[in-house]
Amino acid sequence: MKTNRVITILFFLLLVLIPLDFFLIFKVAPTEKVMGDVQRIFYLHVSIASGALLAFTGVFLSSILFLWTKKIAWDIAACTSAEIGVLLSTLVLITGSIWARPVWNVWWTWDPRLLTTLILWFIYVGYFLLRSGIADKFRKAQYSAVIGIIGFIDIPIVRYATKWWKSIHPLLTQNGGGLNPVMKKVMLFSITTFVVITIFLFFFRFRLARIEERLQILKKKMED
Amino acid sequence: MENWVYLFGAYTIAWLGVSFYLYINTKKQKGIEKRLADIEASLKDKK
Amino acid sequence: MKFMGHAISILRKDILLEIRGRESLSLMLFLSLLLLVIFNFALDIDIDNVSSLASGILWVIFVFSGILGMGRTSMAERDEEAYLSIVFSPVSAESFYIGKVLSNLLFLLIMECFTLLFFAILFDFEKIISLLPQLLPALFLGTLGFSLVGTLFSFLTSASRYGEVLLPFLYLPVVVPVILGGVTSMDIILNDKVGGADKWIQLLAVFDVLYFAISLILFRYIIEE
Amino acid sequence: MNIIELRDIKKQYHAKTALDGIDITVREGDSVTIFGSNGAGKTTLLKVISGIMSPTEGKVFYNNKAYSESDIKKETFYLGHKTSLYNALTVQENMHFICRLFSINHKGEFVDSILKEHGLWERRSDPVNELSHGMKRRLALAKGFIINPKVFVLDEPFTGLDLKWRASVLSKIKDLRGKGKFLILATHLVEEGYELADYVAFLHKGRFLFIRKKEEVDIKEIKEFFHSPGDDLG
Repeated sequence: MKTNRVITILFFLLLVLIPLDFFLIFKVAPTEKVMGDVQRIFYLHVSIASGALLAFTGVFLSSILFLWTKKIAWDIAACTSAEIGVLLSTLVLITGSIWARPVWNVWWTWDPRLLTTLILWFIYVGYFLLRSGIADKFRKAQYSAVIGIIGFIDIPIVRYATKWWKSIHPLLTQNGGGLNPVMKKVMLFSITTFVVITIFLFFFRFRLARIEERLQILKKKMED
Repeated sequence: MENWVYLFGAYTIAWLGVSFYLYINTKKQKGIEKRLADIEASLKDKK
Repeated sequence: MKFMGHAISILRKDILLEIRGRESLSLMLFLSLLLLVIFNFALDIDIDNVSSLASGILWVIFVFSGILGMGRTSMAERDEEAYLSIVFSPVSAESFYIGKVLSNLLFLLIMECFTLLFFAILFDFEKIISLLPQLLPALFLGTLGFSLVGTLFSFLTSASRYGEVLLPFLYLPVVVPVILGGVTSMDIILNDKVGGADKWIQLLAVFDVLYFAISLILFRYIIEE
Repeated sequence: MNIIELRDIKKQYHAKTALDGIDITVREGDSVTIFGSNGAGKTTLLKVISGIMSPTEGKVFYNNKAYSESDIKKETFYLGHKTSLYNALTVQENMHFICRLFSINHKGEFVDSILKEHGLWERRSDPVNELSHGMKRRLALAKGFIINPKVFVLDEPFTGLDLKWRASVLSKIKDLRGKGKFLILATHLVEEGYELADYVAFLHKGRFLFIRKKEEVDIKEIKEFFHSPGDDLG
């Protein structure tokens, strides 16, 4: 199966990327003057966030393709990337609040980006709630595709609205504006690493979803 | 230095989360593959 | 124009359904009044803090009362699969959607007017009635936003077993920008703060246009099985 | 000559296969009765034919155009298990609403005459949820006669009707034959189904055991089929 090959390739790629990423973050990147070492959570937080955004983009595209082609495979792809999106956005929220604690000694900051992730998290948990509530496979796929599209289109609007609403973050977090060149390179590297991790997770889960599908079909053959 | 705990905590939680997700998937995968094998076997002797 | 003609007949049907069935509007009004009373105890409202709390309280009531109302109207469509008589008719999915948006919009606006009235009476805050003309644009655009998203999602969630629970779960995150826009612009107008309310009203307008376009395309997929 | 065609239709619900390879062609003016015991997939098949449900595999064609492009659904009347009426509205309000959708003049004599024919005239200003089950079924069917569309898809039109109304509904549906309409009917009532049909089909476990001209099949055989659908016909 071609997905197996992709999974193995990505696996070996990650064997190289992840240690390198750790080395860069903890050894190469300079310590931030104001926040000290804890600022290094920033690399992790932002790269997971990009992974989550990639996953939700995946849901958006697969949902459109499902509505276009009506092939169940796209629905499986959408549902898989939604699952990974929820996993990653949960981690973004956790790392976000762990980072906020030492820096602003508050567990939750109403920062526009964090707020957007929280709202996205709600929508895609709702995505799975909806899926579990509908029996017919085709109708379930069709309705969740609608949520997959609306959820994604909501991101810019919520970002825009919350950015106006309030932002207590210092300038530093204006998407890496305050980072010096070395930090920016390390940031870029860890974002790419996490993008590869997200793709690896996707194919890994996608393979499992396809086998689950085959099990369903075989179980039915057993009954006839 | 107290901040170090937050740094360490964030990284462990993140990587723990990802690897735990992978662990569940592999376990589910093995379970399903076994059941697939049983069903295919019983389908064969049914024919 | 046949297109709007169908939408209008669906609107008229919903009004008739409301008069006969008295399902969603009375429920919405009851909930608004109840929430006002609860807010009074919870926030201990008095003369000097009423104007700063007003916009927050009102928009929370609009949101939750609206969710309940729209959930009810879509239940009426799903009951006995009544909506199939619209699907199997020359009515296009788009005019079906617009008809439902108009009827939800109408009921929401009625509920909102009553809520504003109750608020003015209960907390003797006439200012909200006198400032109504300035408040109207944000109120209308916000309610339109609620109705656009609410119609799509209430129809979608009423098909699943968890209908009642699922609607707020999906609906609230998506309408956060409308709530922000509504609350801030009303707050600015009520307390004549600096920082133009029109910036927020533009946001509401952009939200409405965007969600009108998306929902118009996606609604067809919800009524097909 | 318009044709509705179903090619290799399959429909899966979770673990159950409702339809497993259905091929049928219905020409304008034909009336097809689909027999089958409960769970044979009659309702699913009718939902697919009417266009409210898309099949998991296979395609539905109207005049060789893919179903979704042609808006035949706009000229189809689908009578399902549910009445598709607004319970809170009265009989007349429901019918006037339908007339407005189909831009039929609801003030005129036409609607009233149909309500009279179906014995609903006395209850015309009562809300639908106050009607008896039989009356609701008759009203749901009467809606079809008001719309008078090209395609009739009727799922068990006789259930819930007493003998008197069963005969009158039978005669009304019979008048539709020969008027260039598609009439697709599913029932387990052999006599009524047989009488209305040009073609008779027997559905078992999501597959057609046979599709034959009425003359080629005897009523007794169909009855036997209901008891032992396993053995093939002839």
